[in-house]
Parts: sequence; C-alpha cells; structure tokens
Amino acid sequence: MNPVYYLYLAALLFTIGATGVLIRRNAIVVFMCIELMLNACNLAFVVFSRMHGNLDGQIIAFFTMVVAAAEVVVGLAIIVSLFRTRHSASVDDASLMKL
Amino acid sequence: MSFPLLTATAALPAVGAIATAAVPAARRTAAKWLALVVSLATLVLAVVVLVRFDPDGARYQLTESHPWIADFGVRYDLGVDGIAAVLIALTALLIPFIVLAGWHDADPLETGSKRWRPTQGFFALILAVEAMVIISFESTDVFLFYIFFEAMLIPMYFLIGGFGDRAHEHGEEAASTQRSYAAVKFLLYNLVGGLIMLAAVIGLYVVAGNFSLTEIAQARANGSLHMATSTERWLFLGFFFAFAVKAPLWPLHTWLPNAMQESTAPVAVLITAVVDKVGTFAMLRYCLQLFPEASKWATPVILVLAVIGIIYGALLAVGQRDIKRLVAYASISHFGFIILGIFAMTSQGQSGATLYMVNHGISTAALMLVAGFLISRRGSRLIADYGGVQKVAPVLAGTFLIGGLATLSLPGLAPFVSEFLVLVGTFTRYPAIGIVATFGIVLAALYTLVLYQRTMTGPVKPEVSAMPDLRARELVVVAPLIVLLIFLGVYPKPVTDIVNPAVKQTMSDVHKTDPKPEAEAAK
Amino acid sequence: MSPQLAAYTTSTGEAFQFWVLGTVAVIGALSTVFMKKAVHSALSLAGTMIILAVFYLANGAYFLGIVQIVVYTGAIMMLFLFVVMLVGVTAADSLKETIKGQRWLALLCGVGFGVLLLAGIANASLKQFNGTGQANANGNVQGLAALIFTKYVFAFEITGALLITAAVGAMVLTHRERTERPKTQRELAEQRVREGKHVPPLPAPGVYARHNAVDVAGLLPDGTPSELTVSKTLRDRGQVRDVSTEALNDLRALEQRAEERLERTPVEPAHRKQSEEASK
Amino acid sequence: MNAENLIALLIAAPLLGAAVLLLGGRRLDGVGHWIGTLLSTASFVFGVILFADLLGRNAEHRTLTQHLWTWISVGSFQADVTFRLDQLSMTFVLLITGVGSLIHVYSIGYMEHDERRRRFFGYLNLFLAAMLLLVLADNYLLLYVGWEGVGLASYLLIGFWQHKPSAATAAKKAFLVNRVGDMGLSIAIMLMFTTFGTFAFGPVFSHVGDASEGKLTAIGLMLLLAACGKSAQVPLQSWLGDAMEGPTPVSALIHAATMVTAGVYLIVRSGDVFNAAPDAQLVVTVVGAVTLLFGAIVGCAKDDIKKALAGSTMSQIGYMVLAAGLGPIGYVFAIMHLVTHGFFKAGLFLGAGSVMHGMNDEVDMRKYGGLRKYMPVTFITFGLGYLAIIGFPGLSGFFSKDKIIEAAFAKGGTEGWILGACALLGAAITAFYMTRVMLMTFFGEERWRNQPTRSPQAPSAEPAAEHHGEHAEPHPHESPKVMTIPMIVLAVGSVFGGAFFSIGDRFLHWLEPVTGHSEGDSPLSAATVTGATMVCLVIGVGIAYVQYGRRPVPAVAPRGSLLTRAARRDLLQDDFNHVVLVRGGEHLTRSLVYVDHTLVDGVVNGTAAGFGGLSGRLRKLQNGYARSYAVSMFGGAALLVAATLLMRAV
Repeated sequence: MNPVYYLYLAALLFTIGATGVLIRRNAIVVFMCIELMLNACNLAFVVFSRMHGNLDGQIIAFFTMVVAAAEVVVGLAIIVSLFRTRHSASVDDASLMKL
Repeated sequence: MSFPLLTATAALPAVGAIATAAVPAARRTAAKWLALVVSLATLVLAVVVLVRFDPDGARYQLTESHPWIADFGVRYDLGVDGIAAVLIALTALLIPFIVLAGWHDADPLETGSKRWRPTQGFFALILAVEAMVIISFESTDVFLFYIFFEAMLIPMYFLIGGFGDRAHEHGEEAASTQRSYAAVKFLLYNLVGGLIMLAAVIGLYVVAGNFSLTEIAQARANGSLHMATSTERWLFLGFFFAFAVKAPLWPLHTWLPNAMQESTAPVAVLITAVVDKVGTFAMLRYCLQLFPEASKWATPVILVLAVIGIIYGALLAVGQRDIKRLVAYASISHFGFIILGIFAMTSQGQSGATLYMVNHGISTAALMLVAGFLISRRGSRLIADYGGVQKVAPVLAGTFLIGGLATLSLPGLAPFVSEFLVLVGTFTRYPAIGIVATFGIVLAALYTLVLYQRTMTGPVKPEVSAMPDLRARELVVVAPLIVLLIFLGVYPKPVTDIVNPAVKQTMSDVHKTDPKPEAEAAK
Repeated sequence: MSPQLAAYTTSTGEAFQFWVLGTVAVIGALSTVFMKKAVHSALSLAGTMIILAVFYLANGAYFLGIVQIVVYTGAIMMLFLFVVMLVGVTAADSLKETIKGQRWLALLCGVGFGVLLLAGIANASLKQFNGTGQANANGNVQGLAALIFTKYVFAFEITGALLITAAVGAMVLTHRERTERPKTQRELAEQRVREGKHVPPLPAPGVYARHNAVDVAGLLPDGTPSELTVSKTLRDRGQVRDVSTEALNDLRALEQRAEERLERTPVEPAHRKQSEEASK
Repeated sequence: MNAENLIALLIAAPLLGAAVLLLGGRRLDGVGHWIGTLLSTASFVFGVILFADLLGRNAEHRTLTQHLWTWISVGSFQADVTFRLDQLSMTFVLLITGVGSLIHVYSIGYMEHDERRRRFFGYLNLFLAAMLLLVLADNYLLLYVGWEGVGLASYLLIGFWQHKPSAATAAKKAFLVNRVGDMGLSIAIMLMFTTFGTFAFGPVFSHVGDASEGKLTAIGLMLLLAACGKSAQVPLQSWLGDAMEGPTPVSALIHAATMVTAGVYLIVRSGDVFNAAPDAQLVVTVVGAVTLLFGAIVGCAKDDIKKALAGSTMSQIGYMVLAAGLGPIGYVFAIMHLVTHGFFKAGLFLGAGSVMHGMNDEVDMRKYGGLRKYMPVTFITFGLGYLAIIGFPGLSGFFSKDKIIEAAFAKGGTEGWILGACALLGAAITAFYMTRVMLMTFFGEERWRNQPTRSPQAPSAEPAAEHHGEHAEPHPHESPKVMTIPMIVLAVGSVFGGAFFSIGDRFLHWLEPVTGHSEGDSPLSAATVTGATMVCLVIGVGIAYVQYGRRPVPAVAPRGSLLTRAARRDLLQDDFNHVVLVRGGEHLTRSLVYVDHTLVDGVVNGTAAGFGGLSGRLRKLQNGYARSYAVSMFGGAALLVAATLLMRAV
C-alpha cells in the first residue's frame, strides 16, 4: 500500500471537520471539529516527514499540538464565560454584529 | 530667507479661525470682532502681495519651497502669478464684507427653536474657508493644491448645512431638512469631482514623477516630458471634471442653486464668489498648463457646454420664483462666460475671464448681500412676497438696482469690461459661438429687470410697508462694493496690467496666438 | 519498530491496519460532527484521536504518537469533557438548521473542498518515499530534541511563552472579580425579610414525588411542579424532569377518597399563589 | 486755454450733477432742481464756447480730440477714453445741452409737486452725461457706454413713477428692446475688431477699403439693428409708445429730441462703412420708409395725445433714417431734420405737457377741445410747432423734410421713386394726424365740460393730480412762466431754425467735412418735389379738417375701421410680441425649470437612489452569524485551492 493514502485520510478528516464547524451550532462541538482539522493536518505532516525522510514535519506537528493546546485552553475559557453570560453555548446567539 | 509672505497670508485666517472658535460662547460679539479684524488684516497682507508682485517679473513670484513628503516628491511650494495674485486679493477683499454682512446670521435663534447655532463656529468656518481658498490659489504643487481644494468642502458643508435663513415658508423643520439636503448634495458633487481628480493627480505623478506644477509644465514645454495623447487626455479630463463641478459648468450645476438657496446670503456669496473661483482658476492654471494639447482637443465641446450654460442659466433665472435661486442661476450663466473666455484661447478671452472672476465676485456679492438684507427684513425668499419696496426703502432699492445692473453688465460698471472682453475674445476665433453667447446679455437684462420690477416697483405690499431702509452696517457692506464696481468699470487697468503677462504666459503654454484681423491679413 | 515499516511501500500488516482503523477514524469524525449530544461527540473525537496516534506510530513518529495520546486524548479531551459537564451533559442541541441555506452551502463547500484536496494530492507526484529510517537512526526522540533545541529553538521558546499566556488568559477569562464584600448570613436574612419573599428556606426537590432526585421538581399540594425546588443550573439547562402528570392523577384519586371519608371540599393552600409569583 | 480740455467738462458737469443729486439725500430736496438746471446750462455754455472755437478754425481743423486715459488694453484690444469733437458731434452737443437745459427749466415747473423731484433732475443730468458721452466718444466701445447709459437713464425716467405697474413695465420693455439693439451694436464692434483690429472711428474709417464687402454689410446691418432699437424703428419700435408713461418732459427730451435720434447719429457717423456696403444702405432706407409710414399710421389712430406725438416721432425719425440710408446725398439732411425735429417735436411735447398740466393730466384728446381760449401761449407755441412739423412753407420742417424727399427721389432708379413716393405719402399723413391733434385739442366744443376726468393710468402721485384732486371737473389754465418760456424758445427755434440752416446751405457746409455730400441725380426738379409736397400737405390737412373740424368729435372713440383699430394697437405689433415672445418665452422657461429639476437633477438623484438600494441588498449578507461568515471563508479557501491547482495544471 502507498502511504499516500494517509494523506487522503487526512484530507477527508480535515474536510469533515471543516463541514462540522460550519453546520454545528454548539460552540463546544465546533471546537472539537477544529481539533479534528488540526489533527488531520498533523497526520499529513507526519506523513510528509516520512516521505522526505527528515523530522521537520514531525516538529511542525509537535508545534501544532502545542498551539492547539493553548488554543483549546483559551477557547474553552471563552465558551465558559460566554455560557455564564447568556446561558447557552450556541454560536448563533453571539450575533451582536447583526444589523 | 525672506519673510514668507504667502504663507502668512494663508496662515493668518487659519490661526484666526482657531482663535475665533476658541472664544467662549458667552463672548459672542468678541468673536465677531476678532473675525472681522483678522479678515481685515488678511486683506492688508493680500494688498501687500499685490503690491510686491511685479507684473513684468518672473512668472511665479514670492515663491516659497520646502520639501514635505519627500518619498512622493510632494513639496510645499507656493508662488503667485498675476492671476493668482488678483484672485487672492479678491478673496481677501470679500471676506470682511461677508463677515460683516453675516453679523447677525449666526446669532442664537429666539427661544422655542430647537436649532443650536454656534456663532463662533460660523465665523471660524468662514475664516477657515478663506485660508484654504487662498492657499489653493498660492500653491504651485499639484498635491498641495489638491489637498486644500478638497479640504475646502468640509467647512463649506457645515456652513451650508448649519446656518440657513431664519425664516422659511415651510417652517423650521422643512428648512433644516432642505438645508441638509443641499449641504449633502454640495458635498457629494464636489467629492465625486475631487476623487476623479485624485485619480488624475496620481496618474500625473506616475507619468511625471513629481507633483511640482512648475517643473512639470517646464518639462512639458521643452518636450523632455512626453505624454501619450490618450494619457494626456484622460488626465486632462480627470482634472477638468473636478473643476467643472466646482465652477460649475452645465450640466454639473444643479448643486449650486440648492446650496445658494438654502444657505444664508453671506455664505451664498462665499460659495459663488470665492470658492467656485478656485475651479475656474484651476482650469486656467492646471488644465491649460499641464495638458495644452488635450485642452485644445477638448475645446470645442467645452465651448459648447459653456454657451449652453450661459443661455440655459439665464433662461432658468428668468423662470425662478426664489430670489436666491435666481441669483444662483444667473451665476451659472456667468460661469459659462468665464469658462468660455478661458477656452477661447485668446488673450482677450483669458484676461477677460480672469477679470470676470473678479468682477463677478464683486457684483454677485453686491446683489446677493442686498438680497440677503431684503430677505432678512421680510422673512421670505419668494419674489412674489415683495413689491413696491422702492417706495419704502429707496436706498435698499437703489443698491439692489445697481447690483442688478452690474449683473446684466451695464457699461460703466466692472462686469461689462470683462464680459465684453470674453465675447470679443471668443468672437475672434469662434464667431458663431460668440454671437450665441451675446444673446446672454439680453436674457441677463430680462431676469434682472423682471426681478427688480417684481420686488421693488409697483404698489407697496402691506407686508413690506414697514420695511426699514438699509442700516449703517449694511451700508458699510454695500457701498464699498458699489464704488469698486464703478471704479473697475471705468479704470480696469490696474487689474489688467497684472493679469495680462500671466495670460500671455498661458497662451504660450498652449502654443496659441491671437488671430490676426482680416484687414491686416488681407495686406 | 522494524525499519521496513518505514520502507518505500508498506507491509500488508500496515495496510490492513490502515484500512480498518482508517474507516473507524472516519466514522469517528463523522459522528463527532453529527452526534446530537456534545458528550458523544467528545467521545468519538477521542476515539479518532487515539487512532491517529496509532497512525503516527505507524509512520515512525513514535514521540508524537505518545504525545498525541497523552496530551490530546489525555488532557485536551478531558478539558472538553469538563466544559461539557459545566454546560450540561445531557443537553442535546437540535441539528435543525436556523440560517437559511447554511447547511447546503456548508456541504457544498465541504464536498468541493474535499474533492479539490484529494485531486490535488492525487495529481501531486508523490511517488518516492525515503522513510524515516536514518532520520530515526539514533532515536526518534533524540532526533526531535536535536532539531527543537537547535533549529527550532526560537519557535520553541515562543510556544512556551504562548502556553503561559494562554494559561493566564484562561484564568483572566474565567475568573470573576468579586467587587463587593460577600453578604453575611444576617444581611442575607434581613434582605430576604425586607423583600418579603421566601422568608422560609427554599423547598427541597422531590418532595411529594416518587423520585427523590435533585432534577425532579417538588410538587405543590395541588400537584403542580414548583420551579423553586430545582437548582437554577438545571433549570437553565432545561434538565428538570417533570412528573407532575401522574402525580396529579394520584392526587386526584387521593382527594376523592378523602372526600368520601369526611365530607368537605379541599381548601386552596394559601401560600401557593405567592410561591408561584416568587418562581417568576 | 486749450479748447480740447473743455470737452471733458461738457460731460463732467451733468455727471457731477447726477452724482450730487442722487447721493445728496433729502437735504438737497430744496435746491436739487436748481443744481441740475445750473449744471446742464453750464454744459450748454461750454458747448457754446467750443462751438465758437470751432467756428474760429477753418473747416479742415474743426476736429478736436481729447485723450483722457487708456480704458481697456489687452493684447491688440485697445479701448481708450478719448473724446472727439467735430462738426457732427458739435451739432448734437448744442442740441442736447440746449434743448436739455430748456427742458430742465420746464421741469422745474412741471415736477413742482413731486416729492422726488431731486431724483428726477438727477436722472435728467445722468441722461445728459450719457448722451454727450455717446456723441463725443471717439471709438465705438465708448459710444456703446453712452449708448447703454442713455438706455439706463431712459429706463429710470420712463419708470419714474414706479408705483404705477404700467410705468414699471414700460420701462422694462424699453430697456429690453433696446438691449436687443445693443446686442447688434456689440456684435458690430466685435466684427470691427476682427476685421480691422480696432474700433476707433479714425482707423476703422480709413481701413474700410481693406475689408471685404460682406463683412462691411454685416457690420452695417448690425449697426442698423442697434439704430432700430434706440430710434424705435421697425421692427424694434414697440417700446416708444409705452415709453410715454414717463413724465412729459422726459418724453420731450429723450423720446423726441435727443435719445431716439441716436440711431441716426450712429448711421451718419458710420457713413464710411455704409457707403462701402450698398446692400446695408438699401436695408436702412427700407427700414426708414417702412417706419415713417408705420409711425404716421399709428399716429393717426391714437387718442392719447402723447402716444399720437410718439407715433409722429417714430415717423419723423423714419424720415431721418431714410435720409441717412441714402448715403452722402442724405446725411446732411438727416441731421438737419434731426435738429429741426428736435426743436418742434420738443416744443409739441412740452405743449402737450402743458395741456395735460392744465387738464388734470388728462391725456385723452377726446376729452379736450376748445382749449385755445384758456391756454393761449400753449396754443400758439403748439400751433407753430404744428406748422413746422407738417412742413408749412417757411418753417423749419418745410426745409428739412423737403430736402429729404428730394434726396429720396435723387437716389435714382425704381427704389428712388418708391422711397420718394413713401416720403410724400408720409408727408400727407403727417399733415393729417397733426391737424387732427391740433383740432381735437384746441378747437371744437369743450368736451371736458360737465364730465369729471379721470386719467386712465390713475397717476395718483402725478404732480398736478395731487393738488387738483381726482374726479373734479378740470378748469384749464395757462401754465406758469417757467414752463411757457422754454416752449416759446423752442417755438422760435422751430420757426426759424430751418430757414437759418438752409439759406445759403450753411448747415451743409458746416457738416460736409465730416459726412461728405454729393448731389444725387434727381429725376425731378426741386420745384416739382416741393410742389408735390405742398399738394400732399393740403390734402392731408383738408381731410383732417373735414373729419375733425367740421363735425364734432365724439367723446368716446368710435369703433372705427379695421385699419384704425389695428393702428390703435400699434398695428398689432405688440400683440405679436406678446404671443410669440412673451408667451413663448414663459413656456420655454417653465419647461426648462421642469427639465432642470427632473432630468439634469433627476439623473444624479437617480444614481444616488440606485446605489442606496444596491447597498441595502448587499447589507443583508452581513447577517451577523459567525457560521455564515465561516462558510464564505471556507468557500474562499476552496477557491484558492482550485486556483493553485489550475495554476499548476496550466
């Protein structure tokens, strides 16, 4: 089997995640979908590193994880405070920009 | 380095504006006096400029030059040629009268009215406009000119939208809505023109590499800067459009009647006698100097539009029911004459046009300010509301008549000289257009005399029967203008002597010479 | 792992593993998106992540594989679950779309994007694989460490800073500054009396009810559930279970019997009204 | 002292008067009229001095010029303020200042009861200054200044009683019609500038040879247009009748003696141009002939004494223009008739004024009658003027008009005959209508008895009316000395002027150096022409006598024949103007106002509205939902991927 299939998988996961971001209203789930996308990218990086035979791809993936962690922390905090203020975790409720 | 006279002339009113605005609200009268003093001081400076200017000297004199935005070659370049010097003098001359005439226009309204009228603001804005107009006359850097050409709109916008006539046939609310409509219309028209010009300015920079009027004109003259025909034409159109809106040239004129109708008489004078002159002046200085070929290419169309403007404006003036609108349309007709003279490309035409700018400024000021006094007395702008004023207030009627006669350019008054020069200048090159334009003088007589007959003569209307005659302040405003009208009508030499060399220069820029008389040509 | 894992083509074992686990991963991803309840989404996401960890290992990224399990499924997903708890485990949000055309647009974009991506990968000439053999020659972790502390040291430092900032940010966001002195018991009591509602403590849940549970509203003597009895959080989450109907039936039966025994009509309990408006 | 320097004083004196009187304010009300009269007389004195000086020189050196300052100078366009005094302008100076001063004196009495008398004299002085500027100017542009100046003065004076709408309207009409003529003058000046490069008299006349005849004809026709406007020639004659709204002295000075003759002056002054453009000359003669008949016919029908006289003025000026159109044959006689006409027509108007003064400002001749007993001086002076105008042998009109008729025949060819015939016919009609005026006013029974007169224009503020009071039966009385003396002087002038001029051809020799003169080849002998004139004269008088002398004049005008009714309405010329010009103009302006509002302005507002609607729609995309923004973002990403792929594919 050709490891390229890993890439196909990554692409698939990424797309699913993206679609999820678009169609889910629950902020937490949206967040999960973002995580999914990040993971898909990581997978791709790892496969790339295997492809080129050096570890740079893995390094990038590693950094991605760190960033993801940071992002999750902040994001969840935001969600919590959001929930506190308006008693719902729906992203559509936070639509003050609406005219 | 010598004393920066031009900067001072422009800076003085600017500083004055800030100072006036800073006067506490309680000291209203102090603000008025401050504004008056500043404007008079500016007049003194302008006269000094006029005196220091040597008609036979270099083209641009009293020049100042400092780098400003080095990266784009934008410089703070000032310098006046004859035309600019004269127009600066005109501006500085009119502002004191405008201030004096508008003495009470910005007083807080009687209680019960919701509108808040900052008196200081009114005079500060007028001075600000003066400063901007003067510096845009002085600037010899395209970018510098553009900035103030545009910035002018802001104070004008507030002057038009903020301070209207006290009385209005449909009450305060309708008045304010119409005012804001007029102000926005004014702003939009001129902004559109200005933005198109901005594109052209940038284009010019791309082509020429700097903004200096003198350098570019020189490069154009000695051929070191060559423009493709199409490029030149597009740039020309970009500039000309902005100036045509400002001037205003038919059919871009419709903002002027609204603006003049809704604003107080002094502001209306400010619009038509001072601000609009920048447009015609800029045609003469920028369009012809920078794009001589394109100017010649566009001449036929522009001339036709100008003639249409002359006749059209006059006819509409005849059809107006509102005094101020009538004057506005008359001004449109006169601007047609000015543009006609500029693009006739004869020395008579262009000197006449410059002279026309001055004379039209003075005559319109005289007519419009007196009309303003009249309106402030009766509280109505409708011609039909007047009648027989001549019997009640003979002095007012007399000054009004003289203003009207100046508007119809009666020989012996200043406008005649300029109008005839323009006509002759046009006629020598384009007889047909000259003759059509000549019909304008008949129509001018028509609308002026109809206005005078309907308002001043006939049986005295009861509403005007108690109308007081001109007060001292108003007389102080009108009398000097009338004296000036007569003087310049009998002895325009001082102005023409300053203007002629500059016009000769412009003529050489466009490589044009006056056509020879037939008799000599025959020999 | 054996170096042949990282060889040009993979072993059938890996292929098998890929196909099986890949399918599961995709299913997990899909269920993450389409599960009604956030908890379920979280769990299926966790599953997908574990599978990804396995794939990392398979691709010779041993360190990342472990990190994936520890950090993601260990830390991050737990964090998620905590938040889910906070918001309400059983809260099921409807998948019904509110924005017009949003769902179709989303699907369209998704499909189009996916197709494009796949196409891109397909026509990218990715024929030759070096494998991570010599890269991992002296240990994957050492290799990574060498890179991190030499080539990527600045990025590493910056990520460190980022993490700290994130932690502080999280605290700032969630922490609520108490602006005034907490009220003492006495003050609270006085306030209650002054306002004149619930002078007695709030009624306990589950009273008069079969289920002695915290999420069941206590019933008033006439059998209707009283909002006051359930905690605010549950009310906000809409997780109050209502048993009033059968309770009412029983009550009616009971009253009948009572009337049969001693002939009198039941009087309305006086405190009901006021408790009603108190709940509002 | 040097005579040239006096020329400016000629103008300066009345100009000063105008300035003082108009700016002086009420404190001058008491003495205003004296100042005015004094200054106009001063101007007359200067004129006489200069005249003597000119007589002292020999004919070639009788042209004085005075350069004051350069007025306009732009490139080759040179306009100087230079005065030129030669025999022609001298003649006018004397006429203007002389008659002008007399009328000043007359006005002292006539305007006695008008509270705005000071301003009236100011305007009169202004007029004198402008008129003198007109005749003294050395170039056409300066002449143009005077030309419009007199227009302005006439505007102010016609509308002097501004509270009367009719007066205001008449003034406006006069100015406008004149403006049309002025347009001709300005175009003529432009043509001269393009043709000769100058418009000063000397150079233009000396270079006439270099110019093409077409150009010269154009110039000539434009000058004629100007003349038509100012001298009330067909087709621009309509304003003169209405101009009678002005006070009578104004009618006498401006609309009879001086201003209306400016057109003749212009044509004669530009003689050299016309001589080189025969076609233009022909048109001039035609205009003259038509007008002299037109005016005469109108004059026959009017019952308003002033309007009748206005018609006659028109017709007499027609004579002058006709003569001027004949070229060197006629120039001198045109001017001569102009001068004599100045005398007797002014006299007639003053007489009419005096009659009105005595009749509560009644102007309808049908309400006069038998006044000779009551105002003998007026009767005599008026009668002398009457005899003069109809050309009674020996009186001034006889000589001047007779000469013109001769000249008309002398033009030779068919047009000579036609013109001559018109002139003769005109003479007959003149005799008729003047006799009519005479009879209706001073003879017949006294129709003003036992019927209160109320003047049609209700001139409430007209001086006499105020102290006479309305609706009272008039009691005719002779006017005060201050009014009669000028009438007597003018009568003397109209009696002896002609004889004085033409005996020994004094006038001819005086003017010839300027205008040139040539005897045409007349198909008829002078005697024949004179005879024919006499015959016409007798016929005219006879018919008039039969109509108005024998049978009583009805106090209300009979319906009259079609021609009469047409003539009463100025031969429908006003109606034409009203329908075509006024109505048409009103419709044009109204529709233009509409167009400006809807079309020109509408386009702009429409654009604005369009943009407003568009942005309103685009605004809906901003629904505030983060997810829909995300969709667009994601779509954008997809597009980017697609783009990259395409790039790599290509």
